[in-house]
Amino acid sequence: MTFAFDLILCLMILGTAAIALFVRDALAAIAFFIAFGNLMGLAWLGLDAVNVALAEIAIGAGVTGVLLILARARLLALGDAATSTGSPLLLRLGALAACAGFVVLLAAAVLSIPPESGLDRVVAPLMPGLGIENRVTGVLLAFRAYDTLLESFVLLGALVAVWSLAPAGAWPGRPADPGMADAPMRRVAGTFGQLLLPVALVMAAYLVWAGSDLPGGAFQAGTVLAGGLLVAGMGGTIGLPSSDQPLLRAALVLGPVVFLAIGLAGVAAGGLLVYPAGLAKALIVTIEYTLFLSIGVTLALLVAGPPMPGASDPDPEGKG
Amino acid sequence: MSPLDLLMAAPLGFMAAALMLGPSGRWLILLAAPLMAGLALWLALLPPDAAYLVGQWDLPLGILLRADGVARLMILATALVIGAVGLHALAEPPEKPGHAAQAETFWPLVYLMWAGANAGFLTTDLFNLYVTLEMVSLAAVALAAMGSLAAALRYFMIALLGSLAYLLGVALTVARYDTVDVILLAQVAEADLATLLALGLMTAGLLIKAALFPMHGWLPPAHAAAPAPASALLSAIAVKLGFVILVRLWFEAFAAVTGPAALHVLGGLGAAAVIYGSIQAMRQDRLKPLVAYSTVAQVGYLFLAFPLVAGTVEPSGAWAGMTLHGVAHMLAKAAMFLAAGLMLKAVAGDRIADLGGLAQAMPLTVTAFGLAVVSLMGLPPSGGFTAKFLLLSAAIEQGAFLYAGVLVIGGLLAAVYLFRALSACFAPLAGAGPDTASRGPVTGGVQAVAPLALAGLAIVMGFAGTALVDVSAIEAPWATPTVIQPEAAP
Amino acid sequence: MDLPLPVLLSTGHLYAVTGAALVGLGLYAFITLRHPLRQLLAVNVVGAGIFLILGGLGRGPDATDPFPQALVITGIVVAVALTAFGAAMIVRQAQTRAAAKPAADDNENPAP
Amino acid sequence: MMTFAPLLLVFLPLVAAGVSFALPERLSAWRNAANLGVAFTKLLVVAYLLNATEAGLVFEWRYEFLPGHDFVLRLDRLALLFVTLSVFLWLLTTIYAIAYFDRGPNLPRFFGFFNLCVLAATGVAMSGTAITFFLFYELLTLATWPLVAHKGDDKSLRAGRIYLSYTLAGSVAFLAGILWLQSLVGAIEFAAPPDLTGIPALTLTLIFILCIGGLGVKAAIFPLHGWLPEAMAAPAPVSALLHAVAVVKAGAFAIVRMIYDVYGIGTVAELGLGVPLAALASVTILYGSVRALMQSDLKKRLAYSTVSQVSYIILGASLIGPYAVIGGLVHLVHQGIMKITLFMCAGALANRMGIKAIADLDGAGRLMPVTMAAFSVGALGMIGLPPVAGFISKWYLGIGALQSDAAWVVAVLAGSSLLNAAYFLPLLYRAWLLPPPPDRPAIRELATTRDRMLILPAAVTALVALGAGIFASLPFSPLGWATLIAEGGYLR
Amino acid sequence: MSWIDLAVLALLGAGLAFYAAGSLGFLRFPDTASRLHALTKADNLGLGLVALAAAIYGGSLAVAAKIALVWLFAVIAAGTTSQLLARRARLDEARLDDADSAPDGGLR
Repeated sequence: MTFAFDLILCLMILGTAAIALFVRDALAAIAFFIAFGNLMGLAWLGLDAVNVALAEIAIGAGVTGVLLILARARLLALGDAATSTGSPLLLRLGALAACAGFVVLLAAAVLSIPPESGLDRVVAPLMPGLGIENRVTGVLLAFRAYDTLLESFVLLGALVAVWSLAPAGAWPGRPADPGMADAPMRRVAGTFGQLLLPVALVMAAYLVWAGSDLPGGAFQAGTVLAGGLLVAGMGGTIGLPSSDQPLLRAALVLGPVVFLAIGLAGVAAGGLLVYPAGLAKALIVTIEYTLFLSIGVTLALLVAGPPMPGASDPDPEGKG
Repeated sequence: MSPLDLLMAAPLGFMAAALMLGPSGRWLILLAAPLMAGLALWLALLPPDAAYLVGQWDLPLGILLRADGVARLMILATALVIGAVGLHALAEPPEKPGHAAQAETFWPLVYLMWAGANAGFLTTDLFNLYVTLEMVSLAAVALAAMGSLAAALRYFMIALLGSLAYLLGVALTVARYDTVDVILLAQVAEADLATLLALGLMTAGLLIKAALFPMHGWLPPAHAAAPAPASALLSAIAVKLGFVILVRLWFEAFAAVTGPAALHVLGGLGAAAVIYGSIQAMRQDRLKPLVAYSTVAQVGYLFLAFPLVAGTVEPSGAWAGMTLHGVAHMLAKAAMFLAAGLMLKAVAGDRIADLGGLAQAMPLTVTAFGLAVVSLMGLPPSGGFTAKFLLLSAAIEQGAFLYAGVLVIGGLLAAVYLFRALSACFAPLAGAGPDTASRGPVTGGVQAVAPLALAGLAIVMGFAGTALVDVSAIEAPWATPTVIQPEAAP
Repeated sequence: MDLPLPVLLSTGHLYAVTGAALVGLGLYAFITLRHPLRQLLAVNVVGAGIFLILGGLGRGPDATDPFPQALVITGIVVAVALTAFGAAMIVRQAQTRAAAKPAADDNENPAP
Repeated sequence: MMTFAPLLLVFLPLVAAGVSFALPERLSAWRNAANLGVAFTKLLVVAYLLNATEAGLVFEWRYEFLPGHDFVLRLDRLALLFVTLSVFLWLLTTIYAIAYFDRGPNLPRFFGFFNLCVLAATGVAMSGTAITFFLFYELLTLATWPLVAHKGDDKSLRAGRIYLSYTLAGSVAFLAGILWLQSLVGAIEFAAPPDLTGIPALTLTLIFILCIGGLGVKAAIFPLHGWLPEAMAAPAPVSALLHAVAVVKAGAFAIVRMIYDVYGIGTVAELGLGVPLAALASVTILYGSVRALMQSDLKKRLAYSTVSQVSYIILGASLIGPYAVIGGLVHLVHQGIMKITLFMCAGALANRMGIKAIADLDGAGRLMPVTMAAFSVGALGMIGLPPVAGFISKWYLGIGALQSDAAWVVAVLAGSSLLNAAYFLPLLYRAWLLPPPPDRPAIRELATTRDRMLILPAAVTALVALGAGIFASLPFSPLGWATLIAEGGYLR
Repeated sequence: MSWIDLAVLALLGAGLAFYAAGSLGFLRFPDTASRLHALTKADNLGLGLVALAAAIYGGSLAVAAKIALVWLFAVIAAGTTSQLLARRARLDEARLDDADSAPDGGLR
């Protein structure tokens, strides 16, 4: 892509960001934030970072967007419109000066660093040993697998943290139903959900598989799964699970635990997270599949929020 | 197997297990506490050059885990603190109904914090530190939210800002040096704009996490409002990881870049924190805010030590003083929060004036509180004394009389506010006439054991000074070069 | 497109500087906005800016460094986890406050 | 036994402290037995050590508690002097305290901390390095705080607060002083005085002021004495212990150590620090006496008397002459014995007859003749009348002053003796010569075991005070021992 | 410039034109229903044309199949959301008629 395209894209990113931040109405702000996230995805494409582009659009724009919309709706139901209220002029001026100065400093620092893909040269020769092609996956699940392992537990921990907010008497229970209140709307969304959920599963599975060699991976795939689950949940295709369902808990911890177990099993081969020669790809794919499932369920429940009192299952067929 | 990985893996395993077991997951602490203490002890006794690369991937790409003196001491103290706090929480009588969610989720969060803290103390990788920092912060905010949602939200927002500042610094470092490993950075770091900005950003972010004055604003409300076990963990563990990362940055990765002026800024902030925190603590009428402000003051000492460590040719004394202060504060402050929790529960109030008669009613708990007071004030024999003694020696040796003065005055101010709380326990029961016996023993002694053990350990530290100083010097950045000397990026 | 700009500013730098501007923009919003949900949004913009700096400065002549890419993916996941927790806290706080208020019109939805 | 005995001496009280803390109130008999047993055992150990030390042996035990800083317990003659005094008086005070409290509240706590105080005082005496000294000195501060605040009423808590503020401030000044000195000369061992040559006189003077200022708080040197009268809120056994032996003496003892074992008399003389210190001590002596005269409360009067008397020790140490040193050291013992007598008597009077103010003393001698007799011996000794021990101290101090060409000190001594007489003789007059108020019921002084335990310790100390004066020339008398110390080291 | 390029260009141009028309309608039409009318019809057609262009440009059947799938799901998603939006708009109007209460979050 040409430089002009990049430049316009960057300006649009800044524009959407500014609107998302400063527009009065919260819904508009979130809408522009989602647009901003999608443009960010394009920017990552512009940087030839397709893995990140997928993650940014799916997680940064998609999941975060849904999250914010849901939060805004729940606030609105309580009479809080989450409009941006102005702060004192003096504060704004001071902040403006400080932030402008900071940006100049930061930009100067950024410009003083020549862009280069220094570590690509380190990564490339190591890839054949792993048997996979996607270097980002290689970094995520081999060279820096330790980060990823801890991160999978951060995600799990975030869900536990969200659950810890459950109000008195709601535990163990289901999150507030994110579904449509209006029955016909619910039917429409439900039909879509029924259609989308299997497709999302297939697509997510493909993304994981492709992630070894092509852009994709557990996180992107998990997001797709979460999206499918959420849409299905909104339409009532599936009921939201109670937080104490053993099956649910198992699904949540499966990925991180398998990852941890494989990591520890590596000790037999020489140390934490060491993959025995030849087994690397198999192990990575195993980790990715279990992780993707857990991430999908975790993200969906993160969006749904803590268990709430009286959140009964409108469609008691249980969760798939 | 090595304790370096098990110390991270075991708590994560317990976290998953606690989630699977649901309400009965609380019993896991009976297994976890001794196991983790054993692992931490094993780590402390490893040969000095204990370190390895995760997955055998070499630097600059891979992640190095290293058991240096700071990590050994911090992890041991963490194991003791979380173990004791966990057992204390296990003995907690069933909470008010309706708090079942908190009672159950408390445990996975504690294990997450445990894993994050251990992993963070061990790693030398700045990005890996970011992830562990988030593990600890996430758990910390969630634990704080069990007390006051508003305070936790404030904590959350400011901690998020801190995380981002740190992350931005890491981003600049990656871009500039193509590595985020502390040991490699120590070899290549130069004092250019990007590096200085990166260091400044990371420092600012971590100072928020470590709650150094004037970035401490979130701490007192959050720590004071949380339930006692949560407060104990917040004050003991959560602020320490930020401090340890700062040590890694300032004395190792960017030791060549940092100038004395910058170190004195940190030292000055530390000194200001000591004075400010103490004065604020003196002004509190309620017990838990007093203890929380004492944390603000005590964190100050950690940073007051920075210029002292840098100021000598042979910094083992100041270095040990800094490290041991962190450890002693962990033990004593956790003990103090647990004891304070028991005391406040017994009197069903939260003011210092409510504490009258407790010295008779719950002597063990008050003793624990008193021992914690001794260590926090830096009176001998205690870990707090050993640390402050080393720092004061270093300050006087260097002629840093300002810091020496702050160390001395800080101890006196601590005496003023801590003894105020302690002597309130000796006062007769407020408004209840001469019959002090009416306030019978309130809780079973079981729960008092945890603060008593922790405070006792803080005291015992005072007798093991030489051994602790030796441990703190293991693989210290100023000592002989580290054993692992990976090649720099091609 | 034969503007001299690419000479002055490589693609990587362009995105990195955009990231820097996003950081500043988000920071300003974080300071001046009062509502926690909007602050959360601002934090996400700052995060995106940081990621863009990482990506932009990892942009080589023919490829983008996979190392910062992996860091960014990790960062995005951490960010969404924290955002979810933050949003849940904000909603719970509003609910607690609403419950604490003397509720006159509990079941009615308030006017916009 | 050689290295074991000093350790035993220091750490035996831990046993009694542990037992006291652990046993519930209903097992108080066991607690009392443990306390008395330990105190008695210590006395035996001291007797053994006295014998061995007199033969010239020096015990030492060291442990590196921080790199470069040794924890050293060392038993030289000066240490043994203080140890003997404290161990002996502690046994009596324990007996007295058991009777005094009988069945009060919080006794496990009291006896626990009481024993910790013994431990700290013994440790103070036996410290071989400045740091070790500081450790025990602080422990003493801490362990006495719960004793001062024991009653838990507002007055006691206030007294505890004031006590802590003064002593902690003093401690840190002292700590800063010795750390400063250590940064210049390395670890300070009392057995081997550091080489101070080459250090600027100003620095040395500043350090001296820091150290003496810090220690002077506990020694209650004017104007740092403010905590002592306040601490009268404590129960009588505590007052006896704090004012006769533990705290004030620890301060005075440390000042002696500073002058003789750290700086050395040569350096102190060279820097010209002796005379100002002697002048300050003189001011304190007179000030304390005048204030004592103004008190109407018996214990307060005794407290100000202590302020005055402790400075005799410092006066003796700062005069830097053989006789003055002997006078100061022997007064360390004599004043302890006499003052504890007075406090125990005051406590007994308050305990049995509710006498607290001086005006209530009328006729006390008729009702409690043994108590008042002991009190009289103590009071006369304080004034310095022969043959009570106090005379010996003042005699040696006077000669020492003349030796050191400080004749003005003799005037101070004389003036102080006059003031002492002025505030003690009226008490004796009231007690012996005035009739008791008609509404005061007659009591039998030594009716029960408890009464005997309350009153006889004071009688014993009074007899000892008398004996120390009469038999001053025997080798194991305080004077003999002080002479031995002075000859052994301080008059090189 | 080959025929294929020309075809791609033409399809792209036509698609963008439809998009532009749809956006114009979205901005100019008075109420929700007519705005949706403009958006869905014009944009779906625009998307189809652009997708077709992309498929031809991609040059392989596999790519074309993928793009077709993308198009299909986009159309289904657009259809569903328009349905929901329209229903929602009607509900809101009904409530406004009641003049009692205001739009409540369709998402609770």
